[in-house]
Amino acid sequence: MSLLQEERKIILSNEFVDAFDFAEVTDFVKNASKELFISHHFKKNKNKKMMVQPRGGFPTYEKQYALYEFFLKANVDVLPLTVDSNTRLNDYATAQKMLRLSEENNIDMLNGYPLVTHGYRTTRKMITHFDKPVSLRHGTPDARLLIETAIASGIFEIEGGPITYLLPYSKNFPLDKAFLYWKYVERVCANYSQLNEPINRESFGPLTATMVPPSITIVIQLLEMLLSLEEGVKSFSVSFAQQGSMMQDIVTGAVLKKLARFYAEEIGCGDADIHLVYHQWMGAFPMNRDYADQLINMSTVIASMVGADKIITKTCEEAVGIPTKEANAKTVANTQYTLRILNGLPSVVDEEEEEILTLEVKAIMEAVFNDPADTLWRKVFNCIKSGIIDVPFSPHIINHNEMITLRDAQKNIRIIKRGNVPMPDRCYEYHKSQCDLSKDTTSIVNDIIHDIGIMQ
Amino acid sequence: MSLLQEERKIILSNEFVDAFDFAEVTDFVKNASKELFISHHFKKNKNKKMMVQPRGGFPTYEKQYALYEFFLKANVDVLPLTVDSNTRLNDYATAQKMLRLSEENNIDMLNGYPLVTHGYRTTRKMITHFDKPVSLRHGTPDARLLIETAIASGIFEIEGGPITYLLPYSKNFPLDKAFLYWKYVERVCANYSQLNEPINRESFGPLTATMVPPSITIVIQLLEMLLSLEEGVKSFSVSFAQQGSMMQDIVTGAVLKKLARFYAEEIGCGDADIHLVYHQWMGAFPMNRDYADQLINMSTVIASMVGADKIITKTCEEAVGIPTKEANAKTVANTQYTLRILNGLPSVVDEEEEEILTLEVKAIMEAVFNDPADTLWRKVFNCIKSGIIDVPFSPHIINHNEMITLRDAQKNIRIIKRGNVPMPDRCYEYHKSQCDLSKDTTSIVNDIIHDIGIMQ
Amino acid sequence: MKVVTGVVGNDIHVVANRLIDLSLRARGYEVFNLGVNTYLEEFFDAVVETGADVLLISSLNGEAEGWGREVKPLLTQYKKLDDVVMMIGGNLVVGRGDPDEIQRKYKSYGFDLVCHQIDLNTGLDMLETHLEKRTQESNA
Amino acid sequence: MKVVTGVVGNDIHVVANRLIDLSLRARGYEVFNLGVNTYLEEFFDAVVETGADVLLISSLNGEAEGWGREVKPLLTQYKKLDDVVMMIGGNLVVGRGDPDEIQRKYKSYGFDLVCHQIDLNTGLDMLETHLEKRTQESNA
Ligand code: B12
Ligand code: B12
Repeated sequence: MSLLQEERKIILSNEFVDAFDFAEVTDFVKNASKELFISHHFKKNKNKKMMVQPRGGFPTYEKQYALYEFFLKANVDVLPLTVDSNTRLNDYATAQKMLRLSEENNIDMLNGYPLVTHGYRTTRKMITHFDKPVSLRHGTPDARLLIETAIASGIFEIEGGPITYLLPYSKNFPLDKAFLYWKYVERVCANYSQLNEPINRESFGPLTATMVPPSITIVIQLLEMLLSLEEGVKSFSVSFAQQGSMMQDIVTGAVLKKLARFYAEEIGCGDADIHLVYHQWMGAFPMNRDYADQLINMSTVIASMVGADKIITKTCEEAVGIPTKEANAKTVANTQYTLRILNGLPSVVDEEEEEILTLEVKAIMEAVFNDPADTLWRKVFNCIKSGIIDVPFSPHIINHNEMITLRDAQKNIRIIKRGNVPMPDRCYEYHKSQCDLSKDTTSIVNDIIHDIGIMQ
Repeated sequence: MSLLQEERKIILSNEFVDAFDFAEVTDFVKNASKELFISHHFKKNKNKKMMVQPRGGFPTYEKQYALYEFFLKANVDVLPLTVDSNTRLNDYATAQKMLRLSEENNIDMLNGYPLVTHGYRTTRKMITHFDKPVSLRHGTPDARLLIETAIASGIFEIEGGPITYLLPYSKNFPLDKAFLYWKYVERVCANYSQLNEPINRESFGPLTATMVPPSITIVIQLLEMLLSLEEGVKSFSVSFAQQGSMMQDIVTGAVLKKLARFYAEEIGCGDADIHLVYHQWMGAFPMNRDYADQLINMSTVIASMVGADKIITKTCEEAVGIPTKEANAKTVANTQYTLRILNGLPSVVDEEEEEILTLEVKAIMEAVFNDPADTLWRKVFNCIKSGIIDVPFSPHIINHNEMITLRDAQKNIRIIKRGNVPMPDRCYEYHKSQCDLSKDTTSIVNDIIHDIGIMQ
Repeated sequence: MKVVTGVVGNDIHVVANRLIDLSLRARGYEVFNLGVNTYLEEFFDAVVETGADVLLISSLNGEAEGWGREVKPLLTQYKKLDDVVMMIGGNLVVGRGDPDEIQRKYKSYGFDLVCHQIDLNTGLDMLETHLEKRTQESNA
Repeated sequence: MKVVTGVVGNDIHVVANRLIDLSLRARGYEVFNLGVNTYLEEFFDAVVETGADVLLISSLNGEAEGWGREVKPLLTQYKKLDDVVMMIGGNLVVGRGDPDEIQRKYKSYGFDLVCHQIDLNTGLDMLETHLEKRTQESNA
């Protein structure tokens, strides 16, 4: 038995897992409906209709089922399965307790679907019933058991990654462990991918959703993609969220697409399918629901300009609290309508910005590759630790927090302090030249505060 | 006394006008607040913030006043004054009767503000109180008395024109008379323009809002502009409405701007200020209010891509019935919010489309100029009569109705039958090459029906 | 089957009228389209003149109610119009309105089929059902 | 004036925390920022250690209520914390909630100032007013 298989056995012999039947699951995946595989939809989607995926997860089976029915009526393309935070922290005992309470008292005691607790036999019924691709959204550093359960349930798209699900979501979880746990996930996905259509992996590009410059986002997207393809994954989605400037989004999308292809080929994985996912604005939302709707609509227009393959939606209740299923379904219907009526899009290229951004990304990537460690994940680990990769507003202790970003007049995010990030001087000077840095420190701090609340 | 002044005296000695005091009105305009002149705002608007103007008019003074208060709270830039349909048809007696009934019974018996009935002394109080530029929206072929009253009230922007307020709005009103009545309007506007800031004239580019190709829209905009500048008007807005394809809107805006400047200079009126106004989608709206809101938001984004100086808004109630003041104010607030958060717009140029469209417009303009008649208005009259200018879906008997338009895959409006319109062959072939004309007639008719309902 | 159609009053919304023309022809009717801006007398005169079976009136701009009230008084001046199917559709009130209330009101004005904000094809299907039922009744 | 601040529980929403840090300093406070993911004990320990006058807790992700209930039981284990101004702000409930009800509830948990979905500057103004009033009272 391979080492991986031994590890899998240990992971799956968890007291909260009800007898994992490897052979049965293999068989299920082998014969599963193509409709369940988003990788299949990406392939056959010839006229390039952008797929629409909302967010959402409820504790009980019944509520999750009802949510899906709602989404279907709104003409959804990809269903979400958002996992509760106890399961994310591998606290299956609490998840079990809270699920019981939720079922008995008919109130939600969990902020998502406790997938491990429900188990794959139950969950699979729901997934195969709806026969739509489902995307797993979690935020778990150690997602090994979760991903096994997900795939056994018929969930063939797995979001996250060792960097993107850690730096924005955690303060103390050890980064090196996250890399190892995700390596397991990649390999399991790669193995299952040989049985039918490939399992799609998706990175979480929004990161902290706050003032992250495109170069950092792209570098992290590329690295998580490489770590995944290295292990044999054949279908991968890079992603990012609306940044505040239409032009910067268009440039980011273009450079991300080009470089993803470029680096995939560099490591000999040119045969993998790579897709682009766009998140509607993930930062601070306006309290006014009408305004929030405007923002969401504008996100959809920009996603179309960017040419994304899939869009992940927000709701008008974002600033207020956990969105209702009605608000969620409304966004899906609105987004589909907008995509239907939005036509005659020009194709836009900004060569100067693309060149600058490409230079930045390549310089950082080179620094990562030049790290003396033996494996890619260790190189990346070292680079995050040393601030070669630095994510603004990350709460994680390992993050450097030395980089400072600001918006220029066009609301492009510019780097005005590069910290340890090896940005070429030419790019750095360009960034700074776009901003008015003659102001005093107080004014610049006020500008930063203003820039965070840009959409409000 | 000049001929014009004699005509003015006759017009203003109307039994429904309460002693028009020429000297007092002249004095009022001379000393009026600059804030009331949209031409002044256009000039000082250095950072190019698009001005937002809603639609709306109520019968009584109190309701109109309340509407304005509402608009102000929503941060409006330009107030509308929409006139009721009796006044539009010069039926002042009915307007008076219905206004009395509206005031006595507190229900609206008119679909707009009966400006002539209220008179300039009353109306001026409201206009000067709010001290915002007001735009007169009517649809009147004989607007002579109306415009005198408007300017005396402090309304310094007059929408309309002999073609754009006739071909979409009337079946039988004689076109030649419309030209003469509007000549009077232009001259009165020109005269008042010498006293203070110029009075702004605005053409109504949306026409029938149904499948009108950009070349026809632009030709009519240019001709109404020339007829106005000829008479001495110094500030003019050309306009058009969202057409269904972002690219076609951008190209239309670019060509319209360029050619307006070009032809103004040709007739020696290069000193006039020319502005571009964009109407949010004016065609058939979706019944679903949420969808209508998406459409409206998208219109705002496209207006920004087009680089319009002013946007005229619609509401989510468009398909349902006359919009409430709440719906109207909501659109204003939403549009302002969208303009605030929409940043980093790329500048887009489609040279091929611009070239084709320019050729078309110039060819039609040349045909108009080559008409043997002595004055421009008579040339235009003859060209409409002979179908050199042909407006799809015009209800007017004089219109040719020979041109047939269709949407291509990108939803650009294309001309598949040119009728008598002197479209250069090269352009005509280009248009047809964009459409699939191999279909049978029934399919093409079905396509036309589909294209009318494109936003639903 | 002959149909007289048009848009009533000072209403100049012509788009639906063009589509109605096309759709009626496609369904095999002989169409006499008076276009927009047509007054009630003109409609009735045309029905008499052509011997039409159906009178299909559109109203889009909110004027319908004013004209609806005039129908009965005017009809008394015409003979032999009892068998004509009278149909009206479009936006039959100013602003919003209760669909049932609108139905009731326009039936009382003398219309057999009332299609407030009802899609054209649905309306024409209703017309066909109505005509079939009438034929069956007169055959029975 | 010394302030201990941070985000309570497993909450990792760090943005407001960074701004609070900046704003408090700009207003002249001496700030001890424990950052996100801070448990109640850590807050109280820090207050004791620094001799802070104000404890300003943020909660954004909906966890606040669970922690709020623990405040009083835990406080009994600490001495000399009676004079500390206790303040909490952010999103104090999951989903929507009635502002008055929220005020009442958190006051009963032991907070002097409760700022549910209240803007930071408004909240800090409230803090200043509160501190001034207290000084006046103790002077009187
Ligand atoms: C385009 C348009 C215009 C164009 C018209 C160009 C032209 N000559 O046709 C312009 C800009 C000139 C215009 C002017 C006016 N308009 Co207008 N216009 C519209 C708009 C946006 C679309 C109409 C359209 O073409 N729809 C496409 C066709 C295919 O759909 P339809 O007309 O609704 O018809 C469908 C059904 O009703 C049905 N149908 C129609 N008749 C019948 C009959 C039967 C028997 C059946 C079964 C079905 C049926 O068939 C069609 C297909 O399903 C509508 C709002 C909307 N619907 O989005 C307002 C609207 C109709 N207009 C309105 C008004 C008030 C006006 C004006 C009076 C005032 C103004 N705003 O300036 C003027 C003056 C017109 C006049 N004298 O009548 C109002 C009417 C209000 C009401 N009823 O309560 C509307 C609803 C807008 C609004 N919310 O204020 N308009
Ligand atoms: C950005 C963001 C994220 C980022 C966070 C990155 C980071 N590390 O900071 C990411 C994407 C990682 C994230 C993750 C999650 N998030 Co989040 N997130 C947001 C979002 C969009 C903006 C938050 C923000 O930065 N605002 C900008 C700052 C400046 O504003 P603020 O935090 O509201 O603070 C202001 C005031 O509250 C006030 N304030 C704050 N504290 C105090 C204290 C006092 C005393 C005073 C006076 C004032 C005050 O000051 C600030 C300025 O005025 C909000 C929704 C929104 N508001 O639009 C959701 C939101 C806060 N998140 C939410 C949730 C549920 C989560 C998750 C648990 C689940 C998920 N969706 O994945 C995770 C996990 C987080 C965890 N373990 O805690 C919910 C909370 C629900 C609730 N309370 O009912 C929200 C409201 C979204 C929603 N509607 O579902 N999130």
